Amino acid sequence: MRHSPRRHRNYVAFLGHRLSGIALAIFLPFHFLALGLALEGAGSFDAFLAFADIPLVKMAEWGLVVLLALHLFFGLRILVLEFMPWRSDADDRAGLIGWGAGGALALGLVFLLGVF
Amino acid sequence: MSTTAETEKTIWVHIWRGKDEGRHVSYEVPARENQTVLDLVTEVQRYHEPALAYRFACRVGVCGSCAMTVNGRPRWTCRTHVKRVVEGGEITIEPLRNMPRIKDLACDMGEFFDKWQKAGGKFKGKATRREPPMAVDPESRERKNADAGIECINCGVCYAACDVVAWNKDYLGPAALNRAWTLLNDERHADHAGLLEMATSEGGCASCHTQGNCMTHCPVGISPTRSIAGIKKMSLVDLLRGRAR
Amino acid sequence: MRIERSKTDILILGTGGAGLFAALHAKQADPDCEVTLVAKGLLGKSGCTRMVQGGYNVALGEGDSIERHFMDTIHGGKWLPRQDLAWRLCVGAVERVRELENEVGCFFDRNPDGTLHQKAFAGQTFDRTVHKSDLTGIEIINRLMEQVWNLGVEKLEEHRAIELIPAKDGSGVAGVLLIDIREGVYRFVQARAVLLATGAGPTMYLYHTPSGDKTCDGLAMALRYGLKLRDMEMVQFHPTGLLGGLRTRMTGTVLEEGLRGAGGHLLNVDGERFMTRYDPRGERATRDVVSRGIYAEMRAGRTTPMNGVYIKMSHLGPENVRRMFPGMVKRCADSGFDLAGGVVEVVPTAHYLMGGVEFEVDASTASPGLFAAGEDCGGVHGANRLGGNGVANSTVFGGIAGDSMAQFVRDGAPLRDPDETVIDEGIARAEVPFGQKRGDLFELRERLSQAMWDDVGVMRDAAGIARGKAKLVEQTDELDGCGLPDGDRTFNLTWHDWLNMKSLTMISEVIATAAEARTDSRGAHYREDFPETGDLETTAYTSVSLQDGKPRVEMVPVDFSVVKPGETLIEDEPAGKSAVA
Amino acid sequence: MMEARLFALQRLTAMLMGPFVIVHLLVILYAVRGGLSAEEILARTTSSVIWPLFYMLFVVAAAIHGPIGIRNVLREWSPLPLHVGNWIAALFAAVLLVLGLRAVWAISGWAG
Ligand SMILES: Cc1cc2nc3c(=O)[nH]c(=O)nc-3n(C[C@H](O)[C@H](O)[C@H](O)COP(=O)(O)OP(=O)(O)OC[C@H]3O[C@@H](n4cnc5c(N)ncnc54)[C@H](O)[C@@H]3O)c2cc1C
Ligand code: HEM
Ligand code: SF4
Ligand code: F3S
Ligand code: FES
Repeated sequence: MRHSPRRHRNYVAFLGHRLSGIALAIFLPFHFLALGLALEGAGSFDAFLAFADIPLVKMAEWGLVVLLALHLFFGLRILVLEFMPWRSDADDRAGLIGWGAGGALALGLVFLLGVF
Repeated sequence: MSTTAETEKTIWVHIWRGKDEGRHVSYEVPARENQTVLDLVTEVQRYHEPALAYRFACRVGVCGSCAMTVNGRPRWTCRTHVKRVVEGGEITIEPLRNMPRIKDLACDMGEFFDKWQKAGGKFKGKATRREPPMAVDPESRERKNADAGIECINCGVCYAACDVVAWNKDYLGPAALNRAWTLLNDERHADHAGLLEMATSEGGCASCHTQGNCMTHCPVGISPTRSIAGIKKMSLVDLLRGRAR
Repeated sequence: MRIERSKTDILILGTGGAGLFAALHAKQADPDCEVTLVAKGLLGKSGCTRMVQGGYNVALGEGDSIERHFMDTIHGGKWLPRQDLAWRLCVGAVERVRELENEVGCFFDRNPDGTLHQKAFAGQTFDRTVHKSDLTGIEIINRLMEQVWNLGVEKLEEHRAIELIPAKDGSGVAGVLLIDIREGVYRFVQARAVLLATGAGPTMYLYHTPSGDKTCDGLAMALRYGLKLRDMEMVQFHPTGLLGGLRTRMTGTVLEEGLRGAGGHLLNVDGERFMTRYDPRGERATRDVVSRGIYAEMRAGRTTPMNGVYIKMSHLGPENVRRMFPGMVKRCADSGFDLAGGVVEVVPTAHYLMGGVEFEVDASTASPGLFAAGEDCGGVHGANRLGGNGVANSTVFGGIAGDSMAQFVRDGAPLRDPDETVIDEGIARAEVPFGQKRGDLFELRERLSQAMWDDVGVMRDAAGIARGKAKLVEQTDELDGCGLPDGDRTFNLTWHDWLNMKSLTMISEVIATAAEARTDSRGAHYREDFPETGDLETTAYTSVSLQDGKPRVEMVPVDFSVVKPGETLIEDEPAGKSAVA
Repeated sequence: MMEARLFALQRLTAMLMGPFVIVHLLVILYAVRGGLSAEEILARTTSSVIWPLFYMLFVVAAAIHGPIGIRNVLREWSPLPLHVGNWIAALFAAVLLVLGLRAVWAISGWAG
């Protein structure tokens, strides 16, 4: 039996939001740990930042920025749907999904431009 | 009646037979001009598989008895034209998802209706049969909110379409919460506080993640997504104001 | 044969407006009373109350009165209604609509000032039809279901009643024999009081509107049990049933009355607006007149490809049509037709049985403990039913039945010992098809519906009816010889189709018998050989009972207990806003 | 009531974090130009009491928001019973709070 009928934009937005949320949740403790290294003095923090300069690590960071932006935009979309008035029954503001995804990618691009 | 050219064409129908254990059985039935999916199933029952179990009543989309999974999507079958769903001359028909199966295409809707009650879907009036009906402004926002969701035929299509229902057995589901929302907007209802409590507790509106499968599939064009969002907002506002309705 | 047995105080057959209201009222009257609800389909989801589109007649408006509603009902029924029943209907409707709004929770449409909106419905002198858009039945039944779910009633869904079982000593009803459709087993439920509310339904006709689960089972059971059926020749045809072609379930379903009211045209295959030839009101004439007009065109061979006529709305502007009738336009579109911009093929379709079980104002019948309500009953509407009086009938008398049964039980009604031979016979009758040579049940069904359509349909005459009766006799025998594979009895719809046919052929014979006996034309019954309405003062109704297995008809004079032909209850005629349609 | 509270907390923290994340993202984009250095970061974060307060609020919000989300995910996507999910979420909240506040402490310069 085929699974649920998921091939539509709202579902894709849900998935994007959830997966980015999970990724952020996993990343956040490490992020805090890294910042916490500043405690041990600027030296080790710099060492960490040097590690962070490795391209692969850079790519991961890029990913996180995009994920954060994606989660932000899709999260805002949910807040709009939940707390702003609907103009009609079909008013699922699907446009926000495209804009959100596009916005996240654009931010990612700016990030890349800044880094390299 | 139909022309000979029409009756020569056929459609392959693959139907789930059995309960939880079972298999798809394929049947070749005549294709007709204005056939619905329910007609295909009927054709199979009448001429191929006398003991085939399925359910229908009204034939016009008001009773919500005939929903099945058609080519992977939940639909009302009495008003789904075959032409709209047929893929390469074939159609796969299965029971609805998220409900216990009885036999073949028939499901047990008991839990669906239990959850409807759990979400608070039952009117409690303030007046009796000895008084005239209460005046209600037909243009008020509340009345319009109620009207938008009230024509639910409890077909269970949204319930079958929603993934959260599949993932969380406590989730009350879109139809039940949609009903709760229409009641929350019914100024004649006597217990909005109790109702909101029911609709927001375990398995209530907070479990909905705005996936939108429900509104995408509701055959009568209701948007449970919108209704559930309405409950969420109401619950948040009430909590912030420290108020019970 | 395995048979499970249980007991209850009140057993209700059917979960339409009548059955659900009865359960509600019985439980309200006596919460300790055990109530068991039986539905052939799912609770509230089967039957026709849910399908009500137009709405609910009730004299609530300023300038309207119960007297006026009553007079409209009597005029519509051509002086054939039992007047105390019709009066009770009109009085009861007022209380019932308020109850539906205030206690059950139906959210009917409103006027700008907040009062209930009441719309015009054909054949009435006042706009008195309360509604929820054009899906009134969904609102009524959904709200009733919600109330009944948590009443603590026992629910036997997908259970089919096959026999009313009398007490061994003949003192009244002992219970009902059922088939548990899902399990494929027999069940006997013993009860102190039984309500027959299975909603009749003229689904023996080629084209018909009611839900598929309604096949006159209740009438057939009542007749076998020994009750009398009255007015059975009165079959209401709705003029505009959808045509979808061979073996489509959508065929026969109603396209709403409002289409004609709003100015829709009926055209024959030559594109001619033929209705003006039959009646000066054209398409806006009453249901029976328009149905006969269409039927006459069909018989004259001026029919569309699927054998009907066209309904055309597009001259009103497709946009307007879409706005005014969104539900109808969408339904036609789902079935592949363009109602707003094109033409749709329609045909008259059997809609409602005015006839049914003879019953009393308190919903009791001739047999102690056996009550009846709703479309299963005869006498309320007489020769024709006003649009909007159907759901009023089922909910008003359903509620009354609930009250009466609770009282009956409280007064010490006994659990009677069943007559086991009747149980055995009931089972034997249901077992007939098993073990016989496999037959073509659906070919038989098509022949039955064609015979009723051709010979005992929209227009009738002595020769046709006789022909029809002969076919029915033949088909009854054929059905008894039409076997089914004896295997899986669980949820075996073909077995139930066979049982449906059994009820339908029996009641078809009753309709034919009553139609033969009524040698005048009135209301829904039109005799080409007796086109005039007979003398009103000596109006008599047909009453059919079963004698030696054959329907026997008797003509019984109507008792004009409230008002006589030529008189009226309305003092200053006509008042208020008047509806035309 | 618990579900309604958790829901409200998650949405309120989301509303709070909306602007925070935007600011944070802009800062990141600005900061990463030409490579990161500890001095640069610390110079900014210790420059005013606003920044540490900002990050502190951010951390608290995230430590509420994230775990509530994880609780939902666990309930729906893992076979763990609800009470186990509750504990994991609570533990996760504690971890985030401790590590997060420690990080804010580190970059605030308040330690001396
Ligand atoms: C399309 C349509 C539109 C209509 N519109 C209007 C309108 O606008 N206004 C109006 O006043 N009337 C209207 N009517 C008529 C009205 O709906 C019915 O007359 C009325 O609702 C009948 O109610 P009931 O309770 O008697 O039966 P139903 O509501 O038909 O219920 C019958 C019940 O009995 C059950 N049953 C049947 N056989 C068995 C069995 N053997 N064993 C157990 N259970 C059984 C069924 O499953 C069902 O639950 C309309 C009818 C149709 C078909
Ligand atoms: C930019 C600010 C943020 C906004 C506007 C936001 C918004 C939201 C919203 C509205 C939800 C609820 C989704 C639902 O249940 O349907 C949610 C879920 C979630 N959020 Fe955030 N969030 C933000 C930041 C974060 C951060 C920083 C994290 C990392 C810890 C995070 C992790 C999660 C997780 C794990 C979920 C659960 C996902 C799910 O249930 O589908 N969020 N977020
Ligand atoms: S909301 Fe729509 S899909 Fe869901 S039960 Fe009601 S009618 Fe069916
Ligand atoms: S599909 Fe399910 S998640 Fe919510 S929006 Fe609809 S109920
Ligand atoms: S049969 Fe009633 S909705 Fe399809």
